[in-house]
Amino acid sequence: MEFELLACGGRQIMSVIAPTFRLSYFLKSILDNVFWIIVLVTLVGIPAIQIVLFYIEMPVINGELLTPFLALTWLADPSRAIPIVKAFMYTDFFRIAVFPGFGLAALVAAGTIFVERKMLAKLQLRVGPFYCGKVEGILQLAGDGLKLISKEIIIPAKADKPIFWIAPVAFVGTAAAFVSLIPVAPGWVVADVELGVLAVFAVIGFFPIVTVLSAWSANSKFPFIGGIRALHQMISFEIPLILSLLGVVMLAGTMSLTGIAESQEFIPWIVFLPVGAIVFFICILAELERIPFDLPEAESEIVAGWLTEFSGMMYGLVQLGTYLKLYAFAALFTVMFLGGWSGPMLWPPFPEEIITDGIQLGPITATIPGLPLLDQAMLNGVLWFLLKTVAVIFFILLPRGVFPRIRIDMLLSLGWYKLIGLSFINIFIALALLYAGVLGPGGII
Amino acid sequence: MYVTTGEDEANEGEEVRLMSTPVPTAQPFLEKFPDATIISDDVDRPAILVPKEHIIDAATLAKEMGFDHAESVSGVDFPNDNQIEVVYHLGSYTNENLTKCVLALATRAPREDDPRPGQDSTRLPTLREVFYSVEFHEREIFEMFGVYFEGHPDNRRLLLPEDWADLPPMRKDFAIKGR
Amino acid sequence: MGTATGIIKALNSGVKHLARKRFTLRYPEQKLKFVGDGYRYDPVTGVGVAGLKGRHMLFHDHCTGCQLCSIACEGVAEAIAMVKVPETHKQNKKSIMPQIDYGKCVFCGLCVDACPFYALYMSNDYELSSFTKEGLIYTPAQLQVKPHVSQDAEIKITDRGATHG
Amino acid sequence: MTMSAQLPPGLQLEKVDERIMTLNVGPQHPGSGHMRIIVQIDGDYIVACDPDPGYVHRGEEKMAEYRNYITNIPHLERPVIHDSCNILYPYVLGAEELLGIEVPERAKYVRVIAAELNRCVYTLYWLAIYGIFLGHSTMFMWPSGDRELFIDLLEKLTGARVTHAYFIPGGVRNDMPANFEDVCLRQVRYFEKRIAEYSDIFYDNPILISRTANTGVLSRNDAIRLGTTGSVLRASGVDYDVRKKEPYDVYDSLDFETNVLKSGDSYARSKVPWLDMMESCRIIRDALSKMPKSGSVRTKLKPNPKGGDTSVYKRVESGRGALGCHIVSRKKPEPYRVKLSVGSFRNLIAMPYLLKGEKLGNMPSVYWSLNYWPVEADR
Repeated sequence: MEFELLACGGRQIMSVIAPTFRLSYFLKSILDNVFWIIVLVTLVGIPAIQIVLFYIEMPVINGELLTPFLALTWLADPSRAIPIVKAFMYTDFFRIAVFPGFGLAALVAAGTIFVERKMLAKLQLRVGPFYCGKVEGILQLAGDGLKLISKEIIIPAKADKPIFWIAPVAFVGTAAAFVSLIPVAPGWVVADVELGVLAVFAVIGFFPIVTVLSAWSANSKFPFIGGIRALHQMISFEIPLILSLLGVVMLAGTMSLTGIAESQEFIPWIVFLPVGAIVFFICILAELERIPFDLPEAESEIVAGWLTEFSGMMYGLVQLGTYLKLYAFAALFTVMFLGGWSGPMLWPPFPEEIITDGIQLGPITATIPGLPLLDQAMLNGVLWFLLKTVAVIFFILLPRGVFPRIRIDMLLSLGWYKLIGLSFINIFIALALLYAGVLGPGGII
Repeated sequence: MYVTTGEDEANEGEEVRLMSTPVPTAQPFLEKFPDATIISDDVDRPAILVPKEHIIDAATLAKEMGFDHAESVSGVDFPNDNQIEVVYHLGSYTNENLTKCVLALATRAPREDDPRPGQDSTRLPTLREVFYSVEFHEREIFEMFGVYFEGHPDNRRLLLPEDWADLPPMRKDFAIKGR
Repeated sequence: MGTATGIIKALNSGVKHLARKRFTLRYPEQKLKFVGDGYRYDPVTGVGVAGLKGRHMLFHDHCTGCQLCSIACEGVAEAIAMVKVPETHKQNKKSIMPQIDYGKCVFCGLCVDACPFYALYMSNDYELSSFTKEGLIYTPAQLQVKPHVSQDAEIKITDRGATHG
Repeated sequence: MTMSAQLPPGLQLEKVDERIMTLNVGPQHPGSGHMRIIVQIDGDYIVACDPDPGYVHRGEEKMAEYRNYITNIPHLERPVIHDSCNILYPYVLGAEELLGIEVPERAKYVRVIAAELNRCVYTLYWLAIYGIFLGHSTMFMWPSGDRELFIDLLEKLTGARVTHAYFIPGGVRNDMPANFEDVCLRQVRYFEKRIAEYSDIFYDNPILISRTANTGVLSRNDAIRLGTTGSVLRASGVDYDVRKKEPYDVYDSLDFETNVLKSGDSYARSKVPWLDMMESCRIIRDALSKMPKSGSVRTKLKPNPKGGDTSVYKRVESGRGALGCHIVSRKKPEPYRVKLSVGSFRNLIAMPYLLKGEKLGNMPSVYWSLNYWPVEADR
């Protein structure tokens, strides 16, 4: 019997816990890895290099067409890399992935999570994350992300697996699409849509679909109830959300988000339309499923609502999507009511010699000409925009420490009776201002 | 809120009366049930042992005297007498004179020698019709002592696991291991 | 408008607490200060002396091996076993002393109440965790050692809230 | 029981049972505690509810039959370790009557102080869970932190943070430490200021009021009929507190009041324990001032005391209501039978009764407002 056990190498028999070590298996595993690496490089890597070399149009920098050879020489000489970076910054990919798009939003989202935890801890007389990262637990989020990635992903046995897999990705995708519509500074927006407000609502309309799909595909009771609650909540709050913005759209005379932001260069609309701002803010809280409207995730009633069956990084993706959404909504509030990037010039002007001569970089003395990379107005706009957005995020986070969760019937009656009524009042205020000739296109102010 | 109370009988609305009976002793029970035994005649803690045929009548009498709820129902196993005693501790919220008083209304049921699960030969009439509050207490006595309460609407197990297939654990012949 | 006032009051109360002192004991760095050197018992008067019921202290020169602590523990946790000790004392003819298994002990202190010879006390040491179950069993020689404790944090109450100073 | 009769007019259907979904709330559910509530819901309405306790049943009553009167003490406090003094109190009172022991006057005051401190510890813990059940995380953290004040006091007094084993037939185990009075007064005074701050963020919070008011209404008649006790009873307008109605130890000489609210809903049930905590602070201060400054705190016991051939029923007011202890003695060192009649178990009967017809969102608040402690109910 023992001979049999050894003969099959501890592979087929379940009861053997540790397989016996064999040099041949070890070598085979190494060869396997090498084989797959070669296969992948041949099938993916070389075609990718070829595409880059022969099909992608390289930018023309300083009168020279950028070839891979030139790019490599610029890598050797740091001062010559600046034009490449500059060229890269004007590509669409940079806008989508890094600056006004996903990268900035993810950064703000990460900051939001950290601030939320520390602020909530302060309010609750706790310490919050403290030990991870030496300084007030600044690396706690990274640790949590690492933990989520390393966790096993468990799929319910009777789940509709393709939809269940797609749901978190679709959620993050929808949130990123929402982020791409937000203008951060004059000219700095991923997708400058003419009918920006409508586009925003079109994107928001995807969230309940994703939620219900994931809840339904999990094939479990608590996600189902949570998904139905989320559907009720998001749909019933989308109507006052849209209606509350109508006043701004009427006064600004445009539906483009950039245009709306530009229209409030001197006075933000919140001064004239406070009712609409309040309604919009409450709707944001409800759309974001934040306390006091976190019914779809009410843990004491329905475990974790529609997130119950998500595990590991799937849950992490949903959380990432949630915080991207939070940033996007806060940014939308800033653009619609607080005047976006407009504000007095705070960014110090660049010194003359930097613009003309460039920067001397330390001992290497690599002069970097052509600064500023980003002009003063743009940096100032981003500063103001982020300041206002962070303030809005603070007010979105604060109720979590102060209010309990409300009930679904209270939520629906709030959405359908009170907020819609208030948003109509807001529209009438806007119309009155418009017809009195105070505001709007051709108004006094 | 469209439903405030659940059971149908709750909707009838019992009149809670403030009665001013004198501080009771166990005497009224002895007058009505001559075969009852008075265990204690204390003013605050009267205790009566009533045969099981009269327990519902005795409980009704107690309710008429002003005891309106059961504080505790405890069972005591007496293997030497071959009996199981069930003690209802009745208290009063409404009668001002009885607030200090806890009436111990006890009754005894014959105890079978070999109690097996499923064979509930130790039977007592339930007091749930008189005192609604004994419902869960009687369920506990049922599983812990094997006393089957006839007429109880919900004679299921409460605390023990569903697969308990041993003696009722609070009986004296269920011994703890190592003791 | 009552609702709006209430909401504003609640928000105000929340924001006010952002400036309060945090009421948290950072355990490994701070340790709470206790009264005295642990729970004692005076068999003459029959009254104990207040103190933390932590790990026991056994005074070998008082222990007579009477097993009263072990008997007291029998109904509670069965944590005390009497074991032979190599040393010989005049009062301890059988040379047996209590050995305590802290995997079972519930720190009720009834063994201290049972000891009529001032031999068994409790100390302020409560950090008894061990990687093995055997490490939780304290022999009479280990119980004899006076624990070294540094506990000084106390609740301090100031105008800006209470803290563990 | 017809289910369609329970539903609102629009929902009455012929085949209503096909719409019913059964939810197992617990024991691994974050909103249940150590018990299971089998809830049947139709849409958002609960049509039936069946509480299923027993997941933490440990047979404390059976164990008590095998141990003598003293060694029972660390065991019998286990069902509610947060309220361990109060759950021992009726047992100790009963044992004293059975064994015929007199208690020194100072010990009675010390007992009252320990019991009231313990009531605050329990109530703060309860309140914390109530907060988190309503999704109010601050109300979870504040009481959990302020509980430290009382745990600290109890630790100074008894030597243990939760399982004190402090009461003993004949008094208490040890006397107060030297400067306990000053520390106690200072911390209790701070706590009284602190607890007033709960009102802004929790009890006067309009969202909380609209969430819990008029839900799970237990009328006065039903509260009496179901035999509920403690804060549930007092929230329904019945002025019954064992400390007042049948004062034990020195409660008759202390100055305090019972808090009675009329409405009988979840809000009132959650507010009564909060008001009780303020009364507890009053009691502690009053007891500290009226206490004899010196004297023994414990009557010495015989080594293995035996009770008579009788039985006693003693009761006290614990954090969860009247707590009775029925001890039957048969001339042995061990009690023949110990029965703990606990408030949680008595309030459990109201749960299916109140939850029927409620919305699912009200389930945690109604459930926890019943002041139900699963571990104690299971014993």
